[in-house]
Amino acid sequence: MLELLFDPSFAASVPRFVTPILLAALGGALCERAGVFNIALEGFLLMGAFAAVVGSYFSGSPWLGALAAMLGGVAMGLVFAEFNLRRGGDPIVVSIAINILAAGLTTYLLRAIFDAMGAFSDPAIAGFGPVSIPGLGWLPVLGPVFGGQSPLFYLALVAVPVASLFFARHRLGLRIRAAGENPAGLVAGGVSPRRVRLYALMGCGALCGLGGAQLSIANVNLFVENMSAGRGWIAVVAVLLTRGRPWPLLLIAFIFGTVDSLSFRVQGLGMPQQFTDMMPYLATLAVLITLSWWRRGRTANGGAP
Amino acid sequence: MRTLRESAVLREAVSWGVALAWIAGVLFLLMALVGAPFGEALSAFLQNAFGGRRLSYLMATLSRAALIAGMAVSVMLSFRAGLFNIGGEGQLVAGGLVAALAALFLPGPPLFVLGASILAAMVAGAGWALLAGLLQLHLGVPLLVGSLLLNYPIRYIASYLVAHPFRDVQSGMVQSHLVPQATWLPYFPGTRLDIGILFIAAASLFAIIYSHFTLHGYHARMNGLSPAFARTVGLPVGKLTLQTLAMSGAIAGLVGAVAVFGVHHRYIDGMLVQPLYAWTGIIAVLLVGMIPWAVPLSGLFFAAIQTGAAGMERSAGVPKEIALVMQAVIILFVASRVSGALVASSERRAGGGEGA
Amino acid sequence: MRVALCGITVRFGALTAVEDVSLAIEPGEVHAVVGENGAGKTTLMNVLFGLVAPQAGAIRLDGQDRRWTSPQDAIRHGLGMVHQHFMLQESMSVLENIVLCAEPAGRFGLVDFSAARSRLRRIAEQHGISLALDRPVARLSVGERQVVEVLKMLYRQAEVLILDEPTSVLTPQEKDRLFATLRSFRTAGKAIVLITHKLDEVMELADRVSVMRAGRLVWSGRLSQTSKEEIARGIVGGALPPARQRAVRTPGEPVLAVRDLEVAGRSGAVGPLSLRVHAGEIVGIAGVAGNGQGELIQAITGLAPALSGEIALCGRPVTHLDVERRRRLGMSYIPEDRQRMGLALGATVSENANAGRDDRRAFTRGPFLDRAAMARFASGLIERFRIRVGGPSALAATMSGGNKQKLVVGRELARNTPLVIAENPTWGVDIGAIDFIHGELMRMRDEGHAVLLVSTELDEVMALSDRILVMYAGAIAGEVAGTEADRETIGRMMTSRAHQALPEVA
Amino acid sequence: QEDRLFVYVSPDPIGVNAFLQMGREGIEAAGEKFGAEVRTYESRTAADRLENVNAAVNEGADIVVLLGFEFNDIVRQVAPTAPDIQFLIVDQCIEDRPENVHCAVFREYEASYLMGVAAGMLTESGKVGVVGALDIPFLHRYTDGYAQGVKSVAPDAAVDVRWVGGENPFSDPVRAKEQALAMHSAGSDLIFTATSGGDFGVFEAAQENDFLVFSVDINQCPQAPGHVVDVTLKRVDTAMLQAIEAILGGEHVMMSLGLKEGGMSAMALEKDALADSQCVVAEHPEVVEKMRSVAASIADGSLVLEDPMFAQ
Ligand SMILES: Nc1ncnc2c1ncn2[C@@H]1O[C@H](COP(=O)(O)OP(=O)(O)OP(=O)(O)O)[C@@H](O)[C@H]1O
Ligand SMILES: Nc1ncnc2c1ncn2[C@@H]1O[C@H](COP(=O)(O)OP(=O)(O)OP(=O)(O)O)[C@@H](O)[C@H]1O
Ligand SMILES: [Mg+2]
Ligand SMILES: [Mg+2]
Repeated sequence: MLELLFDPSFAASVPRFVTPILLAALGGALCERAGVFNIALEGFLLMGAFAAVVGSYFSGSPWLGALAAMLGGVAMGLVFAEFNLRRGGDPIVVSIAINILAAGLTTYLLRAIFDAMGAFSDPAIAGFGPVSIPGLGWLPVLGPVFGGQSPLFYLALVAVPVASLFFARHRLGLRIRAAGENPAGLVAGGVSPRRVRLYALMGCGALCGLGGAQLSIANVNLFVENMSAGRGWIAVVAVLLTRGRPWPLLLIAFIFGTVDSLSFRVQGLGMPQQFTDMMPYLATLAVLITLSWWRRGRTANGGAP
Repeated sequence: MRTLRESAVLREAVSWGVALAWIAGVLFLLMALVGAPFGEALSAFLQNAFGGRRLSYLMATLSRAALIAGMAVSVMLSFRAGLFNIGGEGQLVAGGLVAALAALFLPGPPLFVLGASILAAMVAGAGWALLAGLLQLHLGVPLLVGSLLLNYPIRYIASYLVAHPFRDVQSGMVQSHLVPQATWLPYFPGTRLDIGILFIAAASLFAIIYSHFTLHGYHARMNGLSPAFARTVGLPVGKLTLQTLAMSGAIAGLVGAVAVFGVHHRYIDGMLVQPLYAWTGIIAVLLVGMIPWAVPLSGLFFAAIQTGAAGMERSAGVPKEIALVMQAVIILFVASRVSGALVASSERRAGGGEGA
Repeated sequence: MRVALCGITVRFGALTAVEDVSLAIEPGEVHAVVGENGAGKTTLMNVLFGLVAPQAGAIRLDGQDRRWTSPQDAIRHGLGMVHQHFMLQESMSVLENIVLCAEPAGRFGLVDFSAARSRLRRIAEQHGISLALDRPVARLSVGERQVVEVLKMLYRQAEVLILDEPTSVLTPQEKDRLFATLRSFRTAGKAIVLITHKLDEVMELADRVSVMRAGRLVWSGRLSQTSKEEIARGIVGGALPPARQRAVRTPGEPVLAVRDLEVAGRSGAVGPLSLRVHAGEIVGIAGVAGNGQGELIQAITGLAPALSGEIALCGRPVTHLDVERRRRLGMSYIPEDRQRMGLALGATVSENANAGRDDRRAFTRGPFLDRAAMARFASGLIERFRIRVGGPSALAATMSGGNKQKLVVGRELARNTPLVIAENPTWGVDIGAIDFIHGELMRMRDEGHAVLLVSTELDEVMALSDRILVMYAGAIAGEVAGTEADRETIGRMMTSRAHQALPEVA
Repeated sequence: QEDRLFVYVSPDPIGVNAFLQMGREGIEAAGEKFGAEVRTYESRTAADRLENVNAAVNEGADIVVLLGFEFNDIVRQVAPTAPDIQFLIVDQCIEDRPENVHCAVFREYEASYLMGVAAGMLTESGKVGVVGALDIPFLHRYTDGYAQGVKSVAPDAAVDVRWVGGENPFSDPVRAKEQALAMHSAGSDLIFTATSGGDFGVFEAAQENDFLVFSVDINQCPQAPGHVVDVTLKRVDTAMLQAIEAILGGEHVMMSLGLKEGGMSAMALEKDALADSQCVVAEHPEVVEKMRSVAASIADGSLVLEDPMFAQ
């Protein structure tokens, strides 16, 4: 039974689940820290997935596909900025409208560009192949997890410490944190919080775009309407849970990815699909409750704040 | 002073005009790209939102509006009290599921079964909302996250229950058996609109009166504006939180029951989730800045957009993808207009108070 | 650098906040700006700093006309401002706060913190300031935060420093340290604008004084050409209120009794503490902010749980009761944070005035509100406490600070409870309002209520209290009778080892 | 202008759903043949379906064609109120049909059974898999039929049944691919996919990891040449045409289409098309032989299969 759960493909599959969620969540973290309540990650991700296919199809290079995906995401970020930052629309309403917009626009463009309905798959779409990391192969668990994944996975892994450093040491990172915490302080320092938030939204778009590229030109090589399939919402949950802190985000993304991947295998043991589908959410709730118990326990014992 | 006010009205009107021009411009561009006739599409939109033979499309809009407005009212109660409960979907599903199962298994005269099932649905919705509240108060899970996460288990539990133990085997779908026909909500004479909308109207009326005129509503609002203030002046914050959530959940449960007894007559997997009633309710509330009387109207607005767009999709010439894009464009422009205008008007009211 | 404001006028809608004000700020001088709440001081300085665009008038730097499009322009030209409300990022360290918006960026835009650190160390040494640069601001006292704001200006090499009510939150020691720093700036040739409500500070530090009233400049000149009384008369625009007479009273029954109370605090537990407040007396708690006063009050009001010990109100144990039940038993509370705890700023005056009333029958009919009765009650408060506001239906957010405070004081005192707890009740409030609030507290005492007053303002504690308790490091360091109180004794109690509570050397 | 109006209401967005696409082709062919204007209404949710059927009635359609099993309640509600309008439900039927309700149903499990037979013969590992979009009764016609077919030729073989699930089960190639990979690494060497938009993902998995798959509805073998063994064929278009013709002829139609009627089939049964189909099964004459003989015994009634949809 255990070998069924932990068959060789299990470890290797985890990064494929983790990557899009992690990239989108890091993007969401930029917004969260900048004080932009962006729950349109689903739409950003979808647009990224679509743009990746377009870029890769016409250029024949997955890297240009990824670049196109980033641009697609940034475009959505600009739309968000226009309606939320400049026109003052409520961020939740704007987010939901953008999710609808992405769903409509991608299927519309699919028809307009490729004359395809609902899905598009073509050998001309160049996908990311696995990157082999020498010297990892012999490791029992880490080998399959960290070897032979798409380059975007490694990019996502590197993005975590980079994001952490960015918030701690980069001038824009500092300003983003200030925009989220006390924007009046930025105004007094002569910096426009709105501009800082615009940058955060653009960065968020770029990262979500890459997450989308992982979906459409790394996990598979095709586009299907609504192919983000709720992963953006999981990223939103992850961002809310961690309040946009990169390292905890990595942890949550891995929990989600592992449990999601595991849930497929548990089906093989005969658990009804409805219950396996529930698993990632219940696991998150459990982590959350444990964390808050642990925190509470620490403060109750008179520990330092 | 008068000229000031008049010019403000003028400014407002002009800015609305500009927003409408934008919407029209973007839509025109989109339609031109696929070669769809703009005027025809517009009239199809309006016709399908409000017209039809014997106003049947208006009835479709109203039927949808009932559910959206119901969810909006439910969300409004939470939001005004400062409780970011986005678990309306879970509460709605809990209500719908329990309503259907109760009606299937309760013995007794139909009216009693109907009443008891609706009550059970409201209790179920309230219970699911309370769960999120208890998670926050006692286990430190923020309401925003907890209520969102709780949407998923109930959705899958409901799906499992009607897929396995309570499935209508004959139908081949994931759905419960039909509830007894005698418990179905009747149609308004001569229409295909069920009287469920009356329940929602009553709930809306209740919510408006509650928000504006009751002590509890006043206290909840104070808590919403500043939880620290509410605690300091000795309002029972924990109790307020749970009571408000329960109320909010009960209304969501009621909406679920109305969907069961009025529209589908059974619980079908996904029937309350896929149409995004809960999310549409949330945006309907935010669009009008949680002003109670405007919330049901906002729900109607969104229902009209959706049925209009669906109708436009049906009419030849406008692909369904465009209909989605149109919805998004309309929401974007209207949202930024309305939220801006409401903030401005509340400021003006405050300024006027000082001058008096 | 010489700064001149010429004919500045600022209007907010129908209200003229600043009207045709001209004044000059000279290098090597401290220029005090005084005036009642809402006189337009902050607005005028916001104009100078580029936060508010004036309807008329000009800013002149060394004789050249300047026009700011944003504070960035003003900062670039050597202006620095410490705002009335802190503009700091609590989650960030002192160093991060100081460099924010003026980051020395190195490769890839990464901030060169070590360069900033060494430069700051030089500046701090030069002016005798010391502060641990890596502590998060959230854990600094208000005094230390003030130092951060000042360092921030210095870091940007400001030549003109504007400080808007910098001392209203400081202890005497912290104030002294700040003033020493300001004197060193003056010597260094910087121009300093100091906004304050405290005339003693003006007399102590200023070289030049400007008095504002209702948006106009009513007097401006050298300090030597005027006197404290004259300035005060200028501020209120007429005669000064007479000095207060204190009636002698013998205290009655104990209303509040606290025994061996322990509360969790920010840095370790507070307590055990014991104290009593009797009917007809004002007990003042003096002490440097952050020595456990806040925690003590939270435990008494029920906002925070007690770890151990007992609290009795009117002879009834209340340790395990919630806020609501304690208030019903006979407790009123004027919190120091009026913006967050005292008022719901988004609600109307009437809604704020009626919150927390226990005579619910008086403004409800069954579950429904009697809006007219609520408005009547609010109007009564407005009249009785002379609150300057449009009416019961105005939003609380539109009131000035002093009027907000009066509304809170009015609401709480109108409850007429045996116990009144007042926490820094005159923070940032002008002299007229201070006098009024002090008068109300005295009246409560004279009518036989027990008053527990917590204040970091030593003068306030001494002026009002029948007994004074001094808190230090979470415990009561001593007690003095009000009549025998003198600054020296109390100061020694609250500062005996107070150097430990003050900022450490970086 | 045409004097007739046919309306086709799909239960879900048509997109890549081959079954629903065939429905549209069928209605268009019928429109051409019988001189009718044709409209297609796509639904997304249960509420949309009701609205669309009502709209079709409103627009005065002559025949409303409803594809899929989702329309039973709606037809039962609406048909009695519109006696002049003919309703054709394809894929499902209701009891006590009113005069104006007609049905055409398919016995998908018969063709799926054939896939199972092929899988049972070809498996080397003794384990085969099937993945459906969502655990709904309708899809058990594919999964259970397949499993029975496997057992009929390889009683000891194990059948791994799994579902895509998730937020978007009918078009999630990423999850579908992942599920196929998981089943493959758990030992299945032949996988039957009925995942709608997810099929592409399963094909990709098959190509990358070199295993064999079966699919549904139309000839999908060219999608992954050398990796698709066979597909079930569902002739919605012809069924629709036949049914509409009968309705217009005044009949009260109740058609059940399986292997016998030619409504269901498999590439292996198509003598003419098999060679060019790019299906792997063409390289295994013994399998084709067996499938044809089983199909024959199903068609002549000597082998009776139960409809898995109504099994509990
Ligand atoms: N943004 C604004 N909108 C409307 N009115 C304003 C605004 N800012 C200031 N005012 C008004 O301008 C007047 C002057 O306010 P200002 O803050 O300058 O007073 P102040 O002298 O600093 O008072 P205090 O001593 O309380 O700080 C007040 O009456 C205030 O109501
Ligand atoms: N929306 C508004 N409409 C009208 N006046 C406003 C509004 N917001 C702020 N003000 C005015 O702006 C002034 C400045 O606000 P602020 O909170 O600094 O008050 P303050 O008088 O300086 O407070 P304090 O006495 O506590 O220092 C207030 O006096 C208030 O009357
Ligand atoms: Mg001020
Ligand atoms: Mg002030």
